[in-house]
Amino acid sequence: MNIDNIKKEFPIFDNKIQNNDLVYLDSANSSQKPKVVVDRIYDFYTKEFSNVGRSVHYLAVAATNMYENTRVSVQKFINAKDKDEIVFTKGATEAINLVASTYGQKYLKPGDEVLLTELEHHSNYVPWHYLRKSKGVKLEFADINDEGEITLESIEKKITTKTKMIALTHLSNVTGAILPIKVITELAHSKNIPVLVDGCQSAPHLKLDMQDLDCDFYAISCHKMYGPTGLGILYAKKKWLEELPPYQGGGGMIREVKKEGITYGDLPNKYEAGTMQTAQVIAFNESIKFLNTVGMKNVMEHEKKLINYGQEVLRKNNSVKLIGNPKNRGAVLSFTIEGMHPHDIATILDEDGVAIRAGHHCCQILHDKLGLTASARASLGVYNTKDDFDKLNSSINKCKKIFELK
Amino acid sequence: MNIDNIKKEFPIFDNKIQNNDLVYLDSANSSQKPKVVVDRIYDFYTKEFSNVGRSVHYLAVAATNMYENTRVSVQKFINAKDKDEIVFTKGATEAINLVASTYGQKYLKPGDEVLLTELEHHSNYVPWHYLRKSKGVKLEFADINDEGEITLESIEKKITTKTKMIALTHLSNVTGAILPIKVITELAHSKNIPVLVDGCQSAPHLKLDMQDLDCDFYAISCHKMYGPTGLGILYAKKKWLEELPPYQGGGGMIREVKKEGITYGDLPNKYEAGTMQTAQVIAFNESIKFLNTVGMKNVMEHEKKLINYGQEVLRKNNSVKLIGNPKNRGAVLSFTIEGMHPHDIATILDEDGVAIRAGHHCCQILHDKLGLTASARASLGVYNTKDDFDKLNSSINKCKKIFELK
Amino acid sequence: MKLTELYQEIILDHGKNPRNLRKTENFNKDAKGYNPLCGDKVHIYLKLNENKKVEDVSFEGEGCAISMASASIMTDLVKGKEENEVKEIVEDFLKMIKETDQINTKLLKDDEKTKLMCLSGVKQYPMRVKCATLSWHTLTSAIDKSQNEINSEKMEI
Amino acid sequence: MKLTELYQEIILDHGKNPRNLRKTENFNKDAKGYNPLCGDKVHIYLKLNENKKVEDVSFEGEGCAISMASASIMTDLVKGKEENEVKEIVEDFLKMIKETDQINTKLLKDDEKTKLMCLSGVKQYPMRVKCATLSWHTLTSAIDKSQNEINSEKMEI
Ligand SMILES: Cc1ncc(COP(=O)(O)O)c(C=O)c1O
Ligand SMILES: Cc1ncc(COP(=O)(O)O)c(C=O)c1O
Repeated sequence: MNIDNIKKEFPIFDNKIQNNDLVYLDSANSSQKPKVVVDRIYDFYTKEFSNVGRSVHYLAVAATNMYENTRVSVQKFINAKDKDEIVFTKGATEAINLVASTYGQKYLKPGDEVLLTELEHHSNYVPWHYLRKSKGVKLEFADINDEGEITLESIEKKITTKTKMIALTHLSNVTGAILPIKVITELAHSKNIPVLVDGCQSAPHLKLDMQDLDCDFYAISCHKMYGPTGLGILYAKKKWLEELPPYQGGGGMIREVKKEGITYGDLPNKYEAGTMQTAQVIAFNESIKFLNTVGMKNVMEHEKKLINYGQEVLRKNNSVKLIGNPKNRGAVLSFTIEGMHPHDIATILDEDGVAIRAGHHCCQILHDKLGLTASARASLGVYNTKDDFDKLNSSINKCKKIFELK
Repeated sequence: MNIDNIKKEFPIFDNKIQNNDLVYLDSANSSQKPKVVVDRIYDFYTKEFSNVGRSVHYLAVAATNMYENTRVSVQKFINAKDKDEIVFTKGATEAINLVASTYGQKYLKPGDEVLLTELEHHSNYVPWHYLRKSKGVKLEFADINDEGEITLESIEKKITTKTKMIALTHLSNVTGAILPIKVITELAHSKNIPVLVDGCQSAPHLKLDMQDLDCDFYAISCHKMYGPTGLGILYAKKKWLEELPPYQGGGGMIREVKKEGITYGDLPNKYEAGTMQTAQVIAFNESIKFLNTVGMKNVMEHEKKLINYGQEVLRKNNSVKLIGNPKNRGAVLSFTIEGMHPHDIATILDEDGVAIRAGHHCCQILHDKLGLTASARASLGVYNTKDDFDKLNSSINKCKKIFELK
Repeated sequence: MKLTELYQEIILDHGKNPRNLRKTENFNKDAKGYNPLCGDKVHIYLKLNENKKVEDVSFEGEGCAISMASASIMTDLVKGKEENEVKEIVEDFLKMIKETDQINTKLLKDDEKTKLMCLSGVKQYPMRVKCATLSWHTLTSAIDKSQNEINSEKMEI
Repeated sequence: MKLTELYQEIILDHGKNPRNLRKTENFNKDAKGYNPLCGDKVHIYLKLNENKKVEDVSFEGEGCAISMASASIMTDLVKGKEENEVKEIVEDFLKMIKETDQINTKLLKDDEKTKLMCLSGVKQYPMRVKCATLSWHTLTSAIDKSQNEINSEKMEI
């Protein structure tokens, strides 16, 4: 599979969207799906469907095996030590809620601190915010620097003897900054602080190695990773999954149930209550296979080239102001245009089939800090090309004409 | 669409399963999917995919509208008063966890009682069990009678001045008993007790009317209702959704976020944190349309006839002992065979393509009460026929031969 | 091209140079509106006199051209109107945007109606309808809210 | 037909009339095993003498023919063996079921091996493998567990 004409693996690009070719620059929001993934869902539902883990008939056994195969694929993809460290969730949001809720319940006391960063997505802030109310925990925010980065120093500065958790993004969905997770984890562990990483924006774009990063928790959204909607992954070191209390309660996560009490099931069942996203998990194996076939190294090279080109093009356009200038930038370019609100930009771009996102991208704290209420964001997937940035740029020029900017 | 040859709407029956026609009697576990639903998923992913609610480009707007259309369809299907009373969840299990967690947090104190029944699925027990630990709440269980039913009287007997919630199933997934929810709710409300109904087994089989039942909460699993996996519904009266605290925190459920605090979004966003199951919600509209086209009255008649036939056939088979004998029985027939463990039955049936479930069906308390560790269960969907029960019966006879029973 | 319908001269003008973008002194009613999707905010200040007539109305906020223009035009048009008249105009505007494409109220002059109709273009852009209606809904909240309700939007700290 | 491979005479016999289905008096090691899927339970009781030899072994529990037969045959075979020998037999059995289809250990006689091989049919029924292995895993737990660990399965009340 050659990455240069990989668009053809994604059926959505075969169709015109309102008479335009689709220039999809909204992958940080959610990625498009390759045909193999959609086909797998179709085949599973039409030829092989059964619930997993519960019945002993043929279809149920087959489905259960396929479901567990995905767990192993994910384990290998992120180089986790053990397949039981992979828990399927509704999304990254649920994964982070799971950790905040169970860790908070068991380990946090009034006055304890959780250290976040100013880059965090609401999904990596609101779950911790709950602990302020329920547990009297304090939240601290590491400051971004002028380039929109979080450095080891900015983290170090905010660590106190009360810090009981560091929760931070791997790749900012606004500034595109890639955070130095490995050294941050080293520092944190030297002070006995566990680290949760929001890997939503990194998992589809970077080669991941849990054992190298050594973080305690890692949250992933499958729909941003060429997978189905409604599925996420929590990676957690086994000792945590063993020590933490269960999260949601229901069928499948128990060992024995009596009127007086309950014993919980083994890992990873303990954290997979109720009927899970059978079809989505099974289809996600194809997303992983797809990424493996392309090769994460190729993905990274391809996207690096593109993002450099994109920066070049937009920097030449003197109305455009890029947000952040991180040395190590992932597949995200956010910008503003003086005299135009991002919503107006997005609407005008849309008329040309250029799909970007406008708003605060669930990062109000960051936008506050930057003195903005909103920004425009172009974000990449494997299917993007330089041509997409050229089209973005010419649509931006159209914006300027309509708004009579120079 | 004629219910008598509706099997052809379900592609799975076009294929042989291990050289046999599939006799699918495991719909209480999860139902098969009609072609319209699978096609909708396929088309959405290949032609229309975007995340909802976040971007303003064409695909995002269209997806958002389709997503909200499903909410309205569900509202009408269950005759809820307001579309904002429909919250999408990961499954019924999450729906019940959501209520137990938020209601428990806000309203329950040590010594308060939650009244369940002996029929409850683990998903309607474990979430309440958590409140024993966190809140010092007591759990009570209404007793089943000899027919495997829960009556108004058995509920009334266990209500005390401490009862602060009644949580019970609408249709037992083991005995098939249909509970008199409306009168139970009347009684409960006369004592100011809210009622949560586990509607997993009723929603695919009964005509539902929330305003008539008048319960406070109703949990549904879409995958048992000819819909995609990974999706459930919580119906809750608006006043509850307004009064209860939010559940998971993340993107999409907030109004304004600052470092110091957060305001939450309006209903139903408040309870839909993070990227939701976009494709699944959109496809579920087709499940509802499918059921509307068939007509719930026809579904009920069809299944009533079948279940009567099934009982007749199995009663004639003198090794088979049916579990429960409720006057008002839904689409479930559980049974045991003296001298054979249900697992062995299921394995032998499977050899003939007859898919049933063996085990405790996530109802250990009920099985304890019945003096069983496991049972065999045949459960129905719209696609079943009398012929399926004949095949079940002849496979049971094969079991008896292998196990040398008479 | 549809875009020119949306971004008409008058919208761009009001968008760039919004009228009444300030805070009324001695306001006696106010309300805040948010669009959680994009972060747009508006804060409406109303000064009603003893006859419930709008003596002054103003707004603070930040948003796209559509939302700024909408707030700007709205505040211009309701000044001098009585509370009930304001409500009628709001209702008529919301109906126009969502359904009818027509301004029917007798409370506005023809040139005022024309101004409002400039906003009708958003109907083609469903995600942008909220931009156009935010300030109008907020005006309604300001009028309807009793003093204690206004505090109900307090942050959860 | 594969079913006859699974439900052989000997399995049905041990399934219906399990040997050692009782509770050893004065047992000094025990462990409980569950199959959460089906609710099957087994409780293994071991009495090791001072030389770590199995003086008696028994089980209580309920389950399908496969699991009862497996526990029955197992308890028969490990009686009189030393702790280390028991472990070797368990390992060999689990390997046979999951991979090799062969019993290699020299600790068993040929007719004993034949008995064990009767259980190899479950390999074709992946969901049933747990039924066959439950009592074996539980036996290992019983041997390995120190006295305090045994209590770790306490219910959360
Ligand atoms: C009666 C009942 N309640 C709750 C559930 C849980 O539903 P789900 O597993 O889809 O969350 C089920 C099905 O498993 C059920 O049958
Ligand atoms: C950085 C980041 N964190 C968390 C999330 C939340 O992921 P999800 O909405 O899939 O749960 C997102 C995406 O919305 C994100 O970009």
